[in-house]
Amino acid sequence: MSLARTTPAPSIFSRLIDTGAHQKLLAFASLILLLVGFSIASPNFMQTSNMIAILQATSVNGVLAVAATLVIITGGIDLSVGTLMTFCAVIAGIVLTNLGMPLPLGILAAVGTGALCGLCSGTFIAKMKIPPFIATLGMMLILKGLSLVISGTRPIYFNDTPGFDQISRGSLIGDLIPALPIPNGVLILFLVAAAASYILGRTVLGRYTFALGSNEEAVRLSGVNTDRWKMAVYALAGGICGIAGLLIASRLNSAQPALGLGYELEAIAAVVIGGTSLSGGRGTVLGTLIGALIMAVLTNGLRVLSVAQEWQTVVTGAIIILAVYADMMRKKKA
Amino acid sequence: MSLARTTPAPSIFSRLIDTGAHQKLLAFASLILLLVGFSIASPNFMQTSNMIAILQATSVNGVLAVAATLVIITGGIDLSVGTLMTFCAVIAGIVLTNLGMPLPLGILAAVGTGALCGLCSGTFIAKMKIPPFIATLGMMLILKGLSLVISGTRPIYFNDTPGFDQISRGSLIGDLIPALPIPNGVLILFLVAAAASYILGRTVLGRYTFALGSNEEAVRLSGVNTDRWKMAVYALAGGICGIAGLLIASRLNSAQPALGLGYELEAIAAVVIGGTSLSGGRGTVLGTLIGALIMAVLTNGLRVLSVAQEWQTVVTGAIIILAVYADMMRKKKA
Amino acid sequence: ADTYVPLISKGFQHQFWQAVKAGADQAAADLGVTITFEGPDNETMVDRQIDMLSAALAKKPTAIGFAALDSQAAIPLLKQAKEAGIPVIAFDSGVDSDIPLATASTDNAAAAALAADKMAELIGGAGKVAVVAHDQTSRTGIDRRDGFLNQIQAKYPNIEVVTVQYGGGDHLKSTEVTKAILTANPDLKGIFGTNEGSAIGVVNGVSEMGTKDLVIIGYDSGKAQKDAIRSGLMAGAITQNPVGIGYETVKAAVEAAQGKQVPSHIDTGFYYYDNSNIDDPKIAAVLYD
Amino acid sequence: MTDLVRMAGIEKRFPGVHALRSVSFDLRSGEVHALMGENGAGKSTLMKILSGIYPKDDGVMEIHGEAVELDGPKAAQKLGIGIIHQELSLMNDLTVAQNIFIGREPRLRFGRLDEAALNRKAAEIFASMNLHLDPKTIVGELTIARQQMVEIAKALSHRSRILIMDEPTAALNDAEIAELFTIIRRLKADGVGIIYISHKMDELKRIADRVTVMRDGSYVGTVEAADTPISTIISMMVGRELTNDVVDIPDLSQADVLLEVEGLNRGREIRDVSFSVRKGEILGFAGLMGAGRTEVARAIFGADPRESGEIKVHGRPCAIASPSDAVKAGIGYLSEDRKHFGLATGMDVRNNIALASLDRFSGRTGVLDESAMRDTARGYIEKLGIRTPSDTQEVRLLSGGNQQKVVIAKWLYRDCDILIFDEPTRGIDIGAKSEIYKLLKQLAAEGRAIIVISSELPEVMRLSHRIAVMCEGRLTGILPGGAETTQEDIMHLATLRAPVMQPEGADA
Ligand SMILES: Nc1ncnc2c1ncn2[C@@H]1O[C@H](COP(=O)(O)OP(=O)(O)OP(=O)(O)O)[C@@H](O)[C@H]1O
Ligand SMILES: Nc1ncnc2c1ncn2[C@@H]1O[C@H](COP(=O)(O)OP(=O)(O)OP(=O)(O)O)[C@@H](O)[C@H]1O
Ligand SMILES: [Mg+2]
Ligand SMILES: [Mg+2]
Repeated sequence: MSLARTTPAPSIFSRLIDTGAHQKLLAFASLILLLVGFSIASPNFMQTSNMIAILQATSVNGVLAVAATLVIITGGIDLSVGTLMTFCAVIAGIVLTNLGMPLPLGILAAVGTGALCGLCSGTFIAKMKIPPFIATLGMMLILKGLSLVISGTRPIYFNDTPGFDQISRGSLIGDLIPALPIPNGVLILFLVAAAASYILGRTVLGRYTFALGSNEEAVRLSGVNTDRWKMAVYALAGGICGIAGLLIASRLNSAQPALGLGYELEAIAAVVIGGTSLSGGRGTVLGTLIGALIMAVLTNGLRVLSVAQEWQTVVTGAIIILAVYADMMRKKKA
Repeated sequence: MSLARTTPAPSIFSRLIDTGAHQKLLAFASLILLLVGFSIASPNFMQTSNMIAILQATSVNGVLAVAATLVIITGGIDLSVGTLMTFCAVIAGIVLTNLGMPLPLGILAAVGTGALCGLCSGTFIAKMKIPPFIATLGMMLILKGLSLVISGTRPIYFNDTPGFDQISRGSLIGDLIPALPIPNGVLILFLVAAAASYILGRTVLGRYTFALGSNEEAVRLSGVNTDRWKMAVYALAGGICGIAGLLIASRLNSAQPALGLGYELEAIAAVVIGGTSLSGGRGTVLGTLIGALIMAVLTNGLRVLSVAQEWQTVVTGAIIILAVYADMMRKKKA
Repeated sequence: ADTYVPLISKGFQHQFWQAVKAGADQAAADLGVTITFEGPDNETMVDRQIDMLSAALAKKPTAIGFAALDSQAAIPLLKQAKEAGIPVIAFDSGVDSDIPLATASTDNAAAAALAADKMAELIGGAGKVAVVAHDQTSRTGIDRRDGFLNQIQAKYPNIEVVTVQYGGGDHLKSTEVTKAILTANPDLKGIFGTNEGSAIGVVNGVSEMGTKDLVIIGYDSGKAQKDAIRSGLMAGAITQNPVGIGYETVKAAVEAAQGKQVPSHIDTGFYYYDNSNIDDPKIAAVLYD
Repeated sequence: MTDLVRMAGIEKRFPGVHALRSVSFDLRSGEVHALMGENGAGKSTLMKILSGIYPKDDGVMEIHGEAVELDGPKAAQKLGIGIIHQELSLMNDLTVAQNIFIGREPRLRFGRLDEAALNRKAAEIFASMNLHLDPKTIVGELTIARQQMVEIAKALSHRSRILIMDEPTAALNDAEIAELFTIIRRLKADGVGIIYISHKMDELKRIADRVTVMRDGSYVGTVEAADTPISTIISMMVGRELTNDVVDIPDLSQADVLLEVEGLNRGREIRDVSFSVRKGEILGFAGLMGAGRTEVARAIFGADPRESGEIKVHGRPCAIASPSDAVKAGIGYLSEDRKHFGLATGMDVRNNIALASLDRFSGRTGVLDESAMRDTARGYIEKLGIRTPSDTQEVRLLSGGNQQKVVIAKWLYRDCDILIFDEPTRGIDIGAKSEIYKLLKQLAAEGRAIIVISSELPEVMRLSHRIAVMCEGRLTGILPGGAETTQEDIMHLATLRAPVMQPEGADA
């Protein structure tokens, strides 16, 4: 008992937010390092417009990565985030353009479809005991095909829905503070991240998300209906993918049914670069955001430097390894 | 847990060979089911030439899946199998076509390069403690870029190396038994699988592969140099990817430097469909072979039935989930 | 038995390939034959295309239409088709072999050279331009990129192509690529996007960055690209005749199967279109939404 | 007798914990040196330093008279130091033989394994231990007790000169313990030095030559086992005397029956088990290893499916298909395997205590009341004396006994009407044990029904109002608690293999 007061002990919540930030300071440092490096290498890099371009480029992948974070903390994996995003975008297109419904209904449809599909994956995993990799791989293929089927393999344009492109491209902040023309897409990313962080840190659902990843059997034997909570996590992640679908559709002012494959690996990479362990039980949304930013800065910077495409790939691979290595070194020291 | 006790416990070895075959009987059954189903649905499906086309289509993915199996049994993952395959093919192209060396040297170069790159990934993972997902994701990108760099983004053709295309396309068996024109590529797949199975079941390396995936810390505490063995497994897997590189290069009579992305997911899918757990410690090469065959039969069968391409994707996703579900049900009963 | 012609294409989901499919479907309806249309997810998957070709052969077709990702890789299967007496018609790009009886395609290099000429004309023969290409290794990607670059180099010494970057034909990636190019080159005069996805990405990137007075030349059509041309965001674009390619391929395949003589090369042509001629019936006929 | 080990001035700090403060210890050849102390005293940490798993922060260490610095487990192994870890560290997917010889597999040429020799050698070791175990069994399919035997076999196979046993008997029953002691005596005769850690005081007299006591990471003293009374050792450990109360059995004939189990069946593990527990009653479950007590508990709790049988709570039939149904019906189950089934080891103490009761800390919005959770956790840390730097320490960093206390706290807080405790005092020190006994009695006095499964007969006899005995999946009898039942009565029923015996007086 006397020991109890020797160290100030962070709670789960403060671990997520305060010390989370504290802990990530060095992952953050490698982000800063990249930013500084590119600024020196190219005078064009560090402009407001380019910084906003980078944030904008983070928005879709960032939202997907937040969804993936939730699932990965439970010890699962979600390969369907990319095609689910597309599927939700297509659904929004059908509802808004083909059926001519009002905008809020389209938004609801996209997010609802996402949650429903997530619930499906969750059911496969929790009830049918299919390994998450397979269940979400199957969903990835099913959704990819269905997007093509219901759209008739054609993009659906949102020209008849005025304001739809403002979801991602408009700037509420810019309207208030003209010097800070941060697009709504980025705002939405931060809102989604904050909400996810809150859910993870403060709610029962969040606590079970961590507990499931830590020791599912122990949670079950504590009398918790683990199946239900797991399904809830996948549904929540699916709903977030629905938001990503709205973001990408709004940016392209169209639902492109063939898009989305390959986005899952990028999202998972952002999560893991952000320090979340693939074996579950630990992770932070803030880390994921930084991970997604590292990827976006890297891609943008190399392009601004006009590095040849093939070398861009090589350098990206090497820097991802180095960034995570630096993080490992730091953790070892701490 | 409690259910497990009722079954007689097979040894690792018998698990791989005897009961392995026994256990897989039902995964095998869903393969048979697919074959029968397609045969009834289309008279064109069950032709010798189509069966051989299926086997041929399995060969490259099968060899990659065998490599992935080894890594997955250690509890790791290898996302670089596809681009490593391509990289090895390109190296073979450089050695044989650009440098004009004799065939055996080209083969050696491809397999050696694969093993070396695998060793690199292994070193990142074992020595630098980088999570396998990130280390091999980084390698995937690095190798993808390097393939383009060293090939000058152009395919390298093997027209000057007579006999190169025979590696995969020729048929030693067919020369002996004309009624059975099984291409060498398929023969090589089976040889690789047999060798991997032998290594897993009968050698020290195989023992540590399972042990690492089961409880790495316990192995380390037993005084085993776990780092070294882990690196060896990744190197072996890399060498096998080199063989896959030779197979695909021979099949296409060229090294296509842009190929390879996306192959990793298919390989991992075959492994998981084959019953190997992504959390490590258990798995069989035989299962992986059946997994790869299920995927190939499915793809081919749907094409032969002229199912619309978007529906092919949907059906593939659904059947993958169902096949694994059937396997789960069976295991539960047993 | 029924006349059955499978078409193995280079892609499936892109609107260009869907337009080819539409043309093929039209021909099939006109001629009373059955077709199927398949292609791999992206243009790097050479071996997957080979698998598709062998599945198509298993169906004992009357004739085959084939757009080779790599012309050499498919030769053994094409030989197999020849031995089985199945005529092969190449489309989109040729096959280095004498097996295909006819090739229905666009001269991509010449089309891209036309884009270069238009670009030069619109920026006044001098200044910096960039290329957002869809692929670094595929035949169409290489031909369009090099057709453009070679023409600029040969004829317009005062124009500098500052960078060629690749967005994989993905709308979103091409958008980000464009924005990075604009950041690095504030004084850019024009961008050439080498396929529909790239061209739309360029338009998106330019409008998101708010850049004015930039000459954008696109490739292929599609609703978004047509809208951009009408609104003046895009100066103009090259269009091929994908519907024609699909139609001619099926037609040639059917004729070849009936033992008729088919022309060895069917050039389906290409056009430059802009705000002035976009509604011209001749142009409108080759555009797709 | 020569000194095999001499450790002096050993220091070890973990973040927030000063685990060892200038500890001394020595071991002679041919002796059994018991290391005693409360949970978290630092016993396991000291032994991990001796076996090269943790580096020491300060101090000197001599092995065979020479000063050494160990840089890993391999170095310790080379010096002839073997260890049986407190927490099982086996590879569950490998066979028993493969586990025992990991790193030392008999090999043929070219790295091939000699599986036949491997199994033969394992079988020889089992024979020398009088253990009936197929070397080809997969370890994950064994019960903890058997896994513990495998750990022992593994340590023996090293033929170490210095053998550390960290709570080897925590999961063993009396017969197995006797077997282990025979082995220890044989090793002693060969001049092996054995360090023996246990919380079972009775074992001291039976096996130990000397006893070293630690408290709060400090060295307290070393005494001769033969001429030191147990009470002295206990007071050295806990710093006070403990009173030993006897069970007094309340008259419960008028009390309501809380739990009724009728005709419970599953395969060969559970065969027609029926019994009932009344409000305020403590029902003990005795039996040999593998008798099926854990299986019965898990089946009642819905953790495993059952083939037939009815469970009535408060006299009403209750459809229990999952643990969450059971908890809703007011049944709690503390598992015997805390690591796999009891704890989310990556989470902190606070959350593990709250794990079964998060609904009580959240309103309808699902937002958690973190400060209430903290207060609850701190309350139990105080009440059970859980040794932890704070309530936000990750549970995996606690000592084994303190982890067990965390699981107990979880179920105490959940406050079920019916509580099933499976080996509740496994790995718990003598002081805390009597605290837990007091708690169980108090829970019963408050009107709950308690089932205690224990492999320690003295524990069963000291706690139970009635004692149910199982053998091979059958309930072979229910004996009254108190002085009238002897160990022999229980052992008779526990080995009663004939199926003719009907469980008597399920309602007695
Ligand atoms: N890796 C670690 N990190 C932080 N603290 C630790 C670590 N290992 C042990 N401790 C702490 O060191 C103290 C001593 O632990 P140790 O495991 O040696 O106790 P013990 O005497 O073996 O107790 P028990 O009888 O419960 O097994 C405990 O307070 C424990 O919480
Ligand atoms: N190694 C084993 N292999 C197969 N079956 C076993 C094994 N060990 C135990 N069993 C079976 O499991 C059943 C019950 O075991 P259980 O663990 O429930 O017993 P228990 O009385 O709780 O003993 P313990 O003291 O070990 O916890 C018995 O039917 C027994 O035959
Ligand atoms: Mg201990
Ligand atoms: Mg038990």
